[in-house]
Amino acid sequence: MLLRHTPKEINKRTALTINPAKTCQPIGAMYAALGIHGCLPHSHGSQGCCAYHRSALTRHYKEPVMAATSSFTEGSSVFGGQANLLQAIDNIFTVYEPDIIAVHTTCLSETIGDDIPQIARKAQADGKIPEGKYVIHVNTPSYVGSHVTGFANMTKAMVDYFAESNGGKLKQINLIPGYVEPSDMEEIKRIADVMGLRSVMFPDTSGILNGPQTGKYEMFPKGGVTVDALRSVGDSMATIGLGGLASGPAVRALDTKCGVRCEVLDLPIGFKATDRFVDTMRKMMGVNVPDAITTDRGKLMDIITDMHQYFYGKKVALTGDPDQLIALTEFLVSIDMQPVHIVTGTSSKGFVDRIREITASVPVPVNVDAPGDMFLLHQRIKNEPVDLLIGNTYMKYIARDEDIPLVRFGFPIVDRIGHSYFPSVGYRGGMRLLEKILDAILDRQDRDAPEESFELVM
Amino acid sequence: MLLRHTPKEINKRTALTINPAKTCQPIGAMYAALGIHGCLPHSHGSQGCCAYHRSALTRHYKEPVMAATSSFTEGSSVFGGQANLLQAIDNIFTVYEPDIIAVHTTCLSETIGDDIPQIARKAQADGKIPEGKYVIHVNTPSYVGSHVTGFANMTKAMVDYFAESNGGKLKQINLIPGYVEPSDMEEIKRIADVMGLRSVMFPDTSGILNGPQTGKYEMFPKGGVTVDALRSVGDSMATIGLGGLASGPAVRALDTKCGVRCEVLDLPIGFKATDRFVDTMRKMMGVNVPDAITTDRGKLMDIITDMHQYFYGKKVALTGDPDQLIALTEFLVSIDMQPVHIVTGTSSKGFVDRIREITASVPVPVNVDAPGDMFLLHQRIKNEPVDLLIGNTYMKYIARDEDIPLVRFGFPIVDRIGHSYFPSVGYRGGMRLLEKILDAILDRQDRDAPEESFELVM
Amino acid sequence: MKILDEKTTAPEEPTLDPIEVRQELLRKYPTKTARKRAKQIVVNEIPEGGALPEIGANTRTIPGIITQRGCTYAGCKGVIMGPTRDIVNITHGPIGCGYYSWLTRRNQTRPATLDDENFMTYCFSTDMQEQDIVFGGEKKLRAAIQEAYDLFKPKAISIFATCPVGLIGDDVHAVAREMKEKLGINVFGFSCEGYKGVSQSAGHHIANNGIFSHVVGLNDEVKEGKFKINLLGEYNIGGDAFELDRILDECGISVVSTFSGNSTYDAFANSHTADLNTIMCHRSINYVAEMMETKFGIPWIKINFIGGEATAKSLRKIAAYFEDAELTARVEEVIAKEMPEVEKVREEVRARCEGKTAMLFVGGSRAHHYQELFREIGMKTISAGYEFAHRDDYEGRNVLPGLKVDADSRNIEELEIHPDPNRFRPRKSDEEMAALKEKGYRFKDYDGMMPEMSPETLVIDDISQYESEQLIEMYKPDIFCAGIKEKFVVQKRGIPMKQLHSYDSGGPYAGFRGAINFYREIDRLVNSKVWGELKPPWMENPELAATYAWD
Amino acid sequence: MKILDEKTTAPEEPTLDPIEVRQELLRKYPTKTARKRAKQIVVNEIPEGGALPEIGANTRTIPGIITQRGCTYAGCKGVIMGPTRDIVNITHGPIGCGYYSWLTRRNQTRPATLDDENFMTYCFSTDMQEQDIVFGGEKKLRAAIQEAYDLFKPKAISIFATCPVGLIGDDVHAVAREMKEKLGINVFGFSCEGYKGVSQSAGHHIANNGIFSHVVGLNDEVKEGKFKINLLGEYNIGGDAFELDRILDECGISVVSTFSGNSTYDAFANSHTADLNTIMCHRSINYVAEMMETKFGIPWIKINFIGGEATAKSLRKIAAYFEDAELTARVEEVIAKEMPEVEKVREEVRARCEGKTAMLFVGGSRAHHYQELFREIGMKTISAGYEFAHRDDYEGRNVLPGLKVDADSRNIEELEIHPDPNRFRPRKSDEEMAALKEKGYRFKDYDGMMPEMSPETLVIDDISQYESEQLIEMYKPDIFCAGIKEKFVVQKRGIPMKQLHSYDSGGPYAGFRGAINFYREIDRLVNSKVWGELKPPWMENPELAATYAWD
Repeated sequence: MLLRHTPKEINKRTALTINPAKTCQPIGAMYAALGIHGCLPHSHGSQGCCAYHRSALTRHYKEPVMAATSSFTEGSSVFGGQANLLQAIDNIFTVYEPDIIAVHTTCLSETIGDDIPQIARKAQADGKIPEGKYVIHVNTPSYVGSHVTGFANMTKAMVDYFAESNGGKLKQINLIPGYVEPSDMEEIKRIADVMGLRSVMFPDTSGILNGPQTGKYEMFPKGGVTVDALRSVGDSMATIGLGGLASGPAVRALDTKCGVRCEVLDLPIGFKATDRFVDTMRKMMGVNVPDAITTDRGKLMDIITDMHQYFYGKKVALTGDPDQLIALTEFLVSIDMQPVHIVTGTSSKGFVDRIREITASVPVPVNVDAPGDMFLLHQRIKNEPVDLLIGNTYMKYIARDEDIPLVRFGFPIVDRIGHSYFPSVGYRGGMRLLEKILDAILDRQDRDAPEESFELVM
Repeated sequence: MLLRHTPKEINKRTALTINPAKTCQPIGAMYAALGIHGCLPHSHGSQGCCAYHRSALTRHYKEPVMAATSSFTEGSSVFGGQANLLQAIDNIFTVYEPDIIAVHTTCLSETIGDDIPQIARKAQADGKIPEGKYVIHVNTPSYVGSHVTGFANMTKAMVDYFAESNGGKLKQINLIPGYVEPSDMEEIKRIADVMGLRSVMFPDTSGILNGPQTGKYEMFPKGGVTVDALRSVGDSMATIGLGGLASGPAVRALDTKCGVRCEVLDLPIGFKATDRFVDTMRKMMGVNVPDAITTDRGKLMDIITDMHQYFYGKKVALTGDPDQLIALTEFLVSIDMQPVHIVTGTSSKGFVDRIREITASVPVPVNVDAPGDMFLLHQRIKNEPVDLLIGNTYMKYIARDEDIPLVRFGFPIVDRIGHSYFPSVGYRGGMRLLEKILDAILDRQDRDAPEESFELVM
Repeated sequence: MKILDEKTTAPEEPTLDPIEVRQELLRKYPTKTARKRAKQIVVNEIPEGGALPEIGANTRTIPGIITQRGCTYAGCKGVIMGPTRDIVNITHGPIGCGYYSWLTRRNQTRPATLDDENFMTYCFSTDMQEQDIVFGGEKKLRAAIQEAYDLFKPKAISIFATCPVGLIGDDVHAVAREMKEKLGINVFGFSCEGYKGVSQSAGHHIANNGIFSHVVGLNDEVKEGKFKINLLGEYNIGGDAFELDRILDECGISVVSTFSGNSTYDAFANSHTADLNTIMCHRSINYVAEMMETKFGIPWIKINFIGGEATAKSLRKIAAYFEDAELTARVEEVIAKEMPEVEKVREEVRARCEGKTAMLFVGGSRAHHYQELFREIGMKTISAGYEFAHRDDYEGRNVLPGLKVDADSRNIEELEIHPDPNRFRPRKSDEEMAALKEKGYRFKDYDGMMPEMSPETLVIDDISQYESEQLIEMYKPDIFCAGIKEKFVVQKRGIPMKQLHSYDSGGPYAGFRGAINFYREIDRLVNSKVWGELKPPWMENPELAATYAWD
Repeated sequence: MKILDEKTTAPEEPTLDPIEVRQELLRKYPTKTARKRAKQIVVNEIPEGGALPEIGANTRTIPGIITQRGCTYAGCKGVIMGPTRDIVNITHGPIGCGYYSWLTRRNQTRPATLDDENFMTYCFSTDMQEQDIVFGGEKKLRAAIQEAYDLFKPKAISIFATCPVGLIGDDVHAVAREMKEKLGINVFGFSCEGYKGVSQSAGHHIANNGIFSHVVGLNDEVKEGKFKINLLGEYNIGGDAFELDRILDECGISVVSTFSGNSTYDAFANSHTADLNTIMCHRSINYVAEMMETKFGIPWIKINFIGGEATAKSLRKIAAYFEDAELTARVEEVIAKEMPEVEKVREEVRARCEGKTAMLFVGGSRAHHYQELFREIGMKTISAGYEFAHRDDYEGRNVLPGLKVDADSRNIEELEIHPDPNRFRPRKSDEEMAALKEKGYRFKDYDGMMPEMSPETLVIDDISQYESEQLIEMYKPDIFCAGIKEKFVVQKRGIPMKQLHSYDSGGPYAGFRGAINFYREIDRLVNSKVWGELKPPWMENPELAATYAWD
């Protein structure tokens, strides 16, 4: 057994986290910052943070992940990191020539209390920030919230730093995709595009963290939202933020700052959430939904009705971030599966109530642990076994010990490919998710079936 | 053991086929005919043929498959099926109101020697064929060739019946997709479209055999090539036929009949064959390849270089149709896998030589059996085990007995979904194939790894 | 799963006038076709004592109307030989016929050990090529049989003739005799060319005749067991026969052979040693029972294990035949043990299904038997029909004498059977038989579908694609039962569809546990929320939020 | 796989002038940065007898230049405790630090039985929240240790301090002492805050000091075995240590403990009973050997099991130390048994790799050791450097005396070690030692990377992202070796990249079988056709077939 010390009996823990279902703010901020065109994320703290975040993102995307660090020494942690950051800004603009440096803090610099805007102003004054280039920042203390919080904060910073309203209304919609894969962002943009809408998406990591292999390396590839686009969001007709936790702050900030009409929706995972996304775009922008989208939806519904017997009543344990879990749980319930153990390491207001509401129709008890960890999830599974696991790569240890099939979803996925190329959002993403779920369930049935009931047709 | 009587020792068989790797012509003709808009395929023979073909296609696509039959009785097989076909034509046009009836023969009517054109003329004369409607036909004796032959013949019939040249050149390209999935046809059209080309695809089963679930049933859905489009192919600038066996005859017929410049290429499975397809379109039509396509290619190459260590040297046994096997084998070799057993039930000129040429660089012996059957393939595997199986659902019996992972590909796939929605052609299809191959290989590694080498990062 | 939603509130009884519906179904047909179909579409009536309306059945399919029927080959290979694991079944013909009948019928089989033979996962064909058609295929057939023998050394090999075989004059029976001689194993052929008869039914007949002539009675060994029966017309789809074996075994009743599910050559050969033939699917096999009674003196009765009550009833009927107190007691014990769970689930499910409607168009007896299961959970069958049945399957066995044999039936051989000089042994004396009948015990008899259906319901034989679509549009049933070819057409209309041929890879549905499985399955199908989600919101309310529209 | 293609023809030696290349690498930097980096970029020279050029190493990383270095916490938790399975390692800090060091280092471990402890698959953290930062986290740490104890009853618990811990003044050592007292098991802490030192190296030091102070010597039991050694600086990445155990075992040499791969608490506690310390990675651990010699009298030698020849050489060196004829003979047998296969594969691969070029920028000794393997298959290392090494790792141990201790090093505690009053036992007399040295036997000594590299090659310490990209552009090496952060940048340039931290989930690469694995792996990487396919045909020849163009 790989997790041989995990007991079935559950004793409440108040101090010790075991096998976390979250990580810290800065990595989320770094991921979001990579979604700005020509941006180099900068970690203001010990160099280890930056190394860890780059490694974690690299393993998940199998792509280059560039970011710089202030490389704090013992000295800087005593006297403050201003000198380090000033030197870093100089080096970065001189050597790597990004358009923007997006600084996020760490537990170290937060504990010291470094004032990033003041340091940035100093750099500006010292002429270390070239004409037309920017240093933006966000505070991401690692001891508050989680990677999702960091992502949300950096996304909000994009609004705080760049959004401006020049009165005029642009015929475009702002799409804040939430903490999803580059492939998901691509798909969300595609849907808006098919609906005939011009959209500004931020952050947008597509084309950056799922780039092609061409034999040529570009440190700042084509993708990402441009500064000009970010400037324009204040004049957009509407804003849709996907995922309350990851996109809510930016949406609200933009509303407050520029009064852009806005809606915060669930991540468009599954047909119901995608329906709401598409229909909201339709209503906000006054357009019709083209057949292409209705057809994609129909294909998803086709899989659901054709294969319903394999979904029906199957028990699932899932872990991920609140925004993902809300949409995913709704999707599973909508196809008559039974999500019975739901764990996230990120606590967020209203999450548990929302899950309770979504799972009200589930005829078996549903455990929701927020915050919880994978150790607890494993214990829950030992007490109430499931047919399927959905979660990140760390779940594979539970999957093997308990001999339960695993569908990989969320962050990080470091032992399979596909997530950065194929979406799980929208109707097409739903089709992909169902295919993965069916493969897992049917492979297991094929493996365990007695010979006389080994099925040719399923 | 499910195939407990299959011995390792191989004795040549000359008369008995066991577990065939092909089926008969008419089903291919029926599938192709479904790729014409508003067409009802008609099987001229015993009603069992039609029932079998509809069932087989339905299980594979999980979609309605409509076709009529002449329901031969003992009498008709003695006196000929003219009366049956005449009555059928009358009933079909009266009750189901298709635009076209596409008649294909069977071993029965071929053995009798019914003359379909003559019967159709009679129907015409009797006024049983409404104004502006058509009865086309193709001879598909079940005892010649295979389902691929039937598909090729029906495709050629579309040219024979409809193609005409009116001198003028239309700025469009004819794409004859070969025996592939609706999803593949969609993807081939998409690629041409992204390249800015107007294309006529025939047959085109997309939208017909991968239709949406909308709660409304249409017997003749939107998809399929229209008669008007078929009429225009004679004036197209160029024709590309994919898969020599399935598309060659139609391509040559069109060239002969209307002198349309043409190329017959391999199915665009894998980056090399897709490169040839894209580059040929580029050259024939004098257009540039947009970045979007170059990027898709780069993503495929990215998966190949990132995950190369898992492909390298892995032995594969595959079965399918010649056109598929040629492209698939080239793809596997191009990523350093080792296709060591290749079986098709369909014999075709030059197939073996082509495979030999493609596998020349494979450092281990390669068995090519054409025609062969799955019984022989299984025996080959017992003699030289492999790491992976690629083939249709019937392969699952070998997979379970020999405990080898299976990637489902080809026809029929009746125990999983996805093939009719997600393509395996083009760069995107290549990405999907590689994802499936990797899932199969890595799942197996995860299953068999000793605990100390159970990997988090792969 | 949601316990109640808009769909589960009992729908008002269809107020449609069946006479008009029938007219509507026929309206669009060409006259000749309409005249023919009119005979096969009947509005059910249950006249006091009088005769049921006559229905046209087992007549030719009309070319072009899109039937769901299969051919004689399918019926022959599928029904008897298909489910029998230890015979090598070689299809003599082009590759297709063998290919399509390969593993697609879901007859489960369970060899006792790994060394027991099981050829059901294999497809054997002579894959006839053009030269075989031109110069004859007997040579290739001979070679194929030899190759099969060399590879597998089976105890028996059977050959199935496909369409061209008859036309080119290959004599499969001659080849069979020759090879039987040569190899010293049982080899026999079937002239089941696809064009014979009007449906699978002809194939069943040919298969049954063949097995009766070539196998039944070859092994006189009398096996252990006080109460020995044969199960006829049980094909072990989804493991039905396993459930019945379990129940009968608990009752102390031994099954000598099952025609044919989980069946073996030896069991067929030995089947004449049973003391009672019980018939599940009367359509496919009642004449085998007839022949066995004539030749060996085994009485037969109709039973039905589809439905909890029906299962109990059938067990009692078998017990009653043997007139053994101990057996009767044992049977009651078993019923008492099994029924509570059946009823528990039935009540639970009934609460959600009561009042919903079903349509069944399938097979030759299933469309009849399965109405029982729907009835048990409070669902009404508003229309039904068979794919390949005969009039007696609709109206009851009493119409048999009146049936006229048409050209198509005439060319299906009827065996001339006489009592076996040595082995004919009446299981009961005429007195005993009389006494039982006296008590109302029904031998060799069965009712059809119609008497058990409500008046005003539509009974339709060999329903066409067109007719079923019209019916669905007009009645909007809560569930539709048929086969794979209909499945997705029905579902595309937003109506859940249940296959009663393959069970959609579900089952077993026979016996007590089968009933429980079926209740739950129907519950899943008719009460799932997904069927209410097919329409996207922008089609539910297409109006645009004007305030947001472009200024 | 294709045996020969355009890439395998030996490339002409890079004609670049390394002096110019060095200038180019520095050109773009701001003056201050250039001055600092200039010290760390050296053109290698091998002066006759004279001193090697001095390289700047173990100095501060320059903010903003994009280093690949990690922090002290990473070095401390990763190097010693990480690979030790039976200690519960609790990270005291916000969740990230513990999360990122969870299962990512690929140290393999193999408990003897299912009942043996293995905590390596677990991540333990106090997940500090804002209030802990504000009010102090000792209370939570105490509670966490208690909960860990209650759940697992481990033999030892260690605590790792992260950045904020030091700043807010949590005293992990005090808490450790307190809980050790309370729980009666060994509990100890590490002040390995990420900001300490200049790289992982500081963390290694802190970890080694801790393990030496808290564990080494706790168990005096002398285990079986005639020739007992410790393996220092072997972390069992990809199973390296398993391969070494296999070989040493065959030679009859017992490994008392490995610092630290597949390691256990008890082995550490017992390690002072070995008679020889053999050092693989001098960087991470040479001072432990020093301390053990001083305290217990165990001599130490540098060995290297990376490479077939190197492995043979190291085995002989160990045998020579014990001066035992039988052992020497056994070692020769083993070498004779293993080398043929190694040479066979080496020759086969060499035929395809001869003349190709490599760059290595990784770790503190790997970039040195692995050059041996490339040399064995005829590949040339044209540039190399370490991520966290010190000058002696480049220039050789003889430079140690000259090293000046800077501020960053000074704040890493140096232990004051004295001979253990009871347990100090010189393994060899001064005479014996002298005699061995006489014969040229080298104790406590090692060469650096530079003496073994060709002149004119570039040696670069803590290479920056920018520098490595320039190097690749200019030299176009056939393979580049580094870590995960560099992997895809390099590969996007069409150059195959091999990770020497994680082995890309490959390995083992140590010992005889490891060498074979590595030869084949490099063969796969540098000879695969796929790297030649990155450019689509329309970019190879973009001209259009005019004849086809629109008319």
